[in-house]
Amino acid sequence: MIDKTIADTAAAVAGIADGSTVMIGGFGRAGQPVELIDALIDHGASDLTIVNNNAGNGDVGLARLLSTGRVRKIICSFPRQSDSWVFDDLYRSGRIELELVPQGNLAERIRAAGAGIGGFYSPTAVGTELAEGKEERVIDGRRYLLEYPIHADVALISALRGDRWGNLVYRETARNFGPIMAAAATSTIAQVDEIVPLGDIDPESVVTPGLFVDRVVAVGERAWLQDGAFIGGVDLEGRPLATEENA
Amino acid sequence: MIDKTIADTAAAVAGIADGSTVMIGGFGRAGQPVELIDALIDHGASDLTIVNNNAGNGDVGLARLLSTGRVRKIICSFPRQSDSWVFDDLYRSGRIELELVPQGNLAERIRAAGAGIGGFYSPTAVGTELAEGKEERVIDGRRYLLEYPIHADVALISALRGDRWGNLVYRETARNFGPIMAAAATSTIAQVDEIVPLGDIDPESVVTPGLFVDRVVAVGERAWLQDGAFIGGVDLEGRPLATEENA
Amino acid sequence: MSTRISRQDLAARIAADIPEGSIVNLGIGAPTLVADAIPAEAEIILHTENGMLGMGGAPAADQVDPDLINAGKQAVTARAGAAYFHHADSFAMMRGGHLDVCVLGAFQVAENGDLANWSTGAEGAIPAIGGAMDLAIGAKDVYVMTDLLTRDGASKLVARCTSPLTGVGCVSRVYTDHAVFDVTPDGFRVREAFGDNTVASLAELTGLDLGGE
Amino acid sequence: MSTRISRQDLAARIAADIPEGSIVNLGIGAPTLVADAIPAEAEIILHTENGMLGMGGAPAADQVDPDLINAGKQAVTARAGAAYFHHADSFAMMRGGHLDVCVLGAFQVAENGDLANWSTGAEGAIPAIGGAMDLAIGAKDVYVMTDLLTRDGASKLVARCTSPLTGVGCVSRVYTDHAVFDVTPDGFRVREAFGDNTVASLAELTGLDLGGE
Repeated sequence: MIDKTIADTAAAVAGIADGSTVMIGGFGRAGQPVELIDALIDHGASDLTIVNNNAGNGDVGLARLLSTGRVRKIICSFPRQSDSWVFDDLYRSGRIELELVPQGNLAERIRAAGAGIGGFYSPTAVGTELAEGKEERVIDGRRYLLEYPIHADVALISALRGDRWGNLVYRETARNFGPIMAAAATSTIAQVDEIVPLGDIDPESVVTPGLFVDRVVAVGERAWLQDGAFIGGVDLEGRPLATEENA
Repeated sequence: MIDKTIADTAAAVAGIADGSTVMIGGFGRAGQPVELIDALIDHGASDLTIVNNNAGNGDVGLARLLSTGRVRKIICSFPRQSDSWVFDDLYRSGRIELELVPQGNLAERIRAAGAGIGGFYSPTAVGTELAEGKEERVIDGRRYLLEYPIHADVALISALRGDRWGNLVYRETARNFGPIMAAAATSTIAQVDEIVPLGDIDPESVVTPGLFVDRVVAVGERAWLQDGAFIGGVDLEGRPLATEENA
Repeated sequence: MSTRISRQDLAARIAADIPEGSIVNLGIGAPTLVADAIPAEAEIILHTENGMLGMGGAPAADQVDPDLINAGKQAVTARAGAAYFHHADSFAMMRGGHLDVCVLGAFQVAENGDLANWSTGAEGAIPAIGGAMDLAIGAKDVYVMTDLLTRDGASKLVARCTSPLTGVGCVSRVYTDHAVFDVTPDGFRVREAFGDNTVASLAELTGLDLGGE
Repeated sequence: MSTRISRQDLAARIAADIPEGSIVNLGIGAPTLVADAIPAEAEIILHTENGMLGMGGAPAADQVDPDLINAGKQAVTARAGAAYFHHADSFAMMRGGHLDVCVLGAFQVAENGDLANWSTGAEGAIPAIGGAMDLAIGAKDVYVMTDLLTRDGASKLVARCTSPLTGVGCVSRVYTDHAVFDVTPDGFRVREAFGDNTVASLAELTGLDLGGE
């Protein structure tokens, strides 16, 4: 019998080695596997490279992991946020390396890793300073840049429900990076609100088929869904949108 | 109000021009938009390039279209089947051009067209005669071939249910090429068994979001689902599997 | 003398220019105001790059759902007909040319359509791109929504961008608090001047040739 | 003298070698017999490249559903825990290295692991590849299931393939009606000889050095 369910988050993250590249799902806090990140902090792995769209919010989850000093480098598209003070401080003091990747290239490079693509020609960032050092090619009259896949040792993701084969479904926009990171990592660990019996997930609606998932751990209903801390966007300069001073 | 529903298949295929590249969904007969193909035959467009995994089965659907002589070229992965006599005859007598593409490259090239990728390095077909004329590149010690997207003017696909925004869900393995062809074509026409009110399809389970679809036409329950003609596989040499003489 | 319209009025002006049935992405910041300016009954389908089509307006305070947010990480709702998808599929929509319009903020727009909106290039600033570079190359029409002038009075419409580029030759129209400008092969042309602005006064403010005799 | 086992027995031999929990793709033709040889209670997850994981066996005659087929276009069923997906996702699984085992038919296998199974190269034959080239490069282990000899008595195990290649150096093991062979850096090695076959007799049949003294 295949049973990928794991009793607790500590057991789920056991074995993550120092120096690992760890993909962490989520866009801002939606889909961020906060409970798994907390377990990773307790686990103590260091010298990590983190792949996430952002660079942490507030003092929880990814931000708390960054604050431990165990992250050597972060690969992301949008570090600057109204509540990214942990990252901001590390970056300004030169204690963390940043690889800035346009969000679509980030997603497509992760997808390429899972799909066995060796590289691809992307239309994004042509003619910008992020094109520096990249191979450019004109195809059918349009300019493209060669981009390479981003592989990871581990992916930590958050989903709504899972079964013992590792099949997952997500909730609303919390789906974001989970499905592509699951496919791009050697080992994928998913926290879910709930583990359901095999066969309860409609085969037409499975978003991440179980072959991409190695461990599934139930964390129950996420308390931080209710704490009100997730609201509020940022403007072009990363200031809270409520502040109307910026154009 | 957005309303992509069309009253009948003749109106749905109106405007397909001579010389078009037409993607046709389906793997064998599962997912093949037979009613739309019939309408295309009545419509009369000629000098077509067809993209499909196969090259027709029996005397219906794609096979019937081929028999009209209006298909100049077919791009597919597996033309040879136990019941592909229409294609076989055209091919052997030099009346149709064949571009043979490994199935994974076919799918990924179609996906690349929809995703705005200019080209990608594929691990498939390296060192085979299908690599001839293709650019090879070694990335991280592995050999890859450069493949280009396949775009189409029109996609004809078959889904289970659709709504007036063009959102689609499919049924079982009839999903196959529909979602990626819908994204790769300038104009996508979907036949569905049933059109349902907007909001009836669970947003978590939409497979093809409506922005990829231009026209939706209901064809009712497909009679050919019941006719028993779809059963029976083929062996390596394309003979019916029931025939036990081949290894 | 009236020379500027409010940001809300500008959002309404943009909303009025977007045809029914369009697929539209609104960048973070001021462009999100356009969502509120679209009539509830209009079927304009909003795409948010974090994974949704058919985004609706802000929820009532007691309906806020942290799993349902837009690209600016603000709470939103889902309309009937919505669909969720993952990030690669979401950016495939964008990069594959399936969006009709996007509305972005800007630091600078050049008369050749170049856009700079991700970094002022200031020392010590933390860079952040998000989806702006993908939107810039992906949407059929890239509209910019911005004040015409910076707080220091400099024109954001320029002959050549000095800030780092987001995209090359991508902008088709610029909606500012003073006027609406089209990007044409001959440079900016005034589509509509608000209040007392004229082509001549706008040319003076921007220091650009706007084609006025 | 017994020198061959039946195709059903060979399928059972292959099934017995596949560990519980494996993700397995069975090529069209003879390899589909392996599905029937897997015990119903074993949780081996079958992938079919036309878009399904968790494929089950053949349906009862009155349960046949033309929308639910395998890569050989035969009617199949879905197990609890199954998932459907489109073709690009399906081949991403394969090409991304997520399948543990695939079982393919063959015209020829060379002692360096090269596989030829899509075209005999015969004049006038209609070529067809399907997913074989993707399976050859994608699965962690590529097993071949075939008769050892052609109907003309020629060995399908060869020093170098003369038929057009499907994949380069991809085969790890060959299950034939006479014996099971591993592909090693030194060429084919007999893993198990059936009935009265010996390394020496197999070396004679194939004309290959099989490492027998």
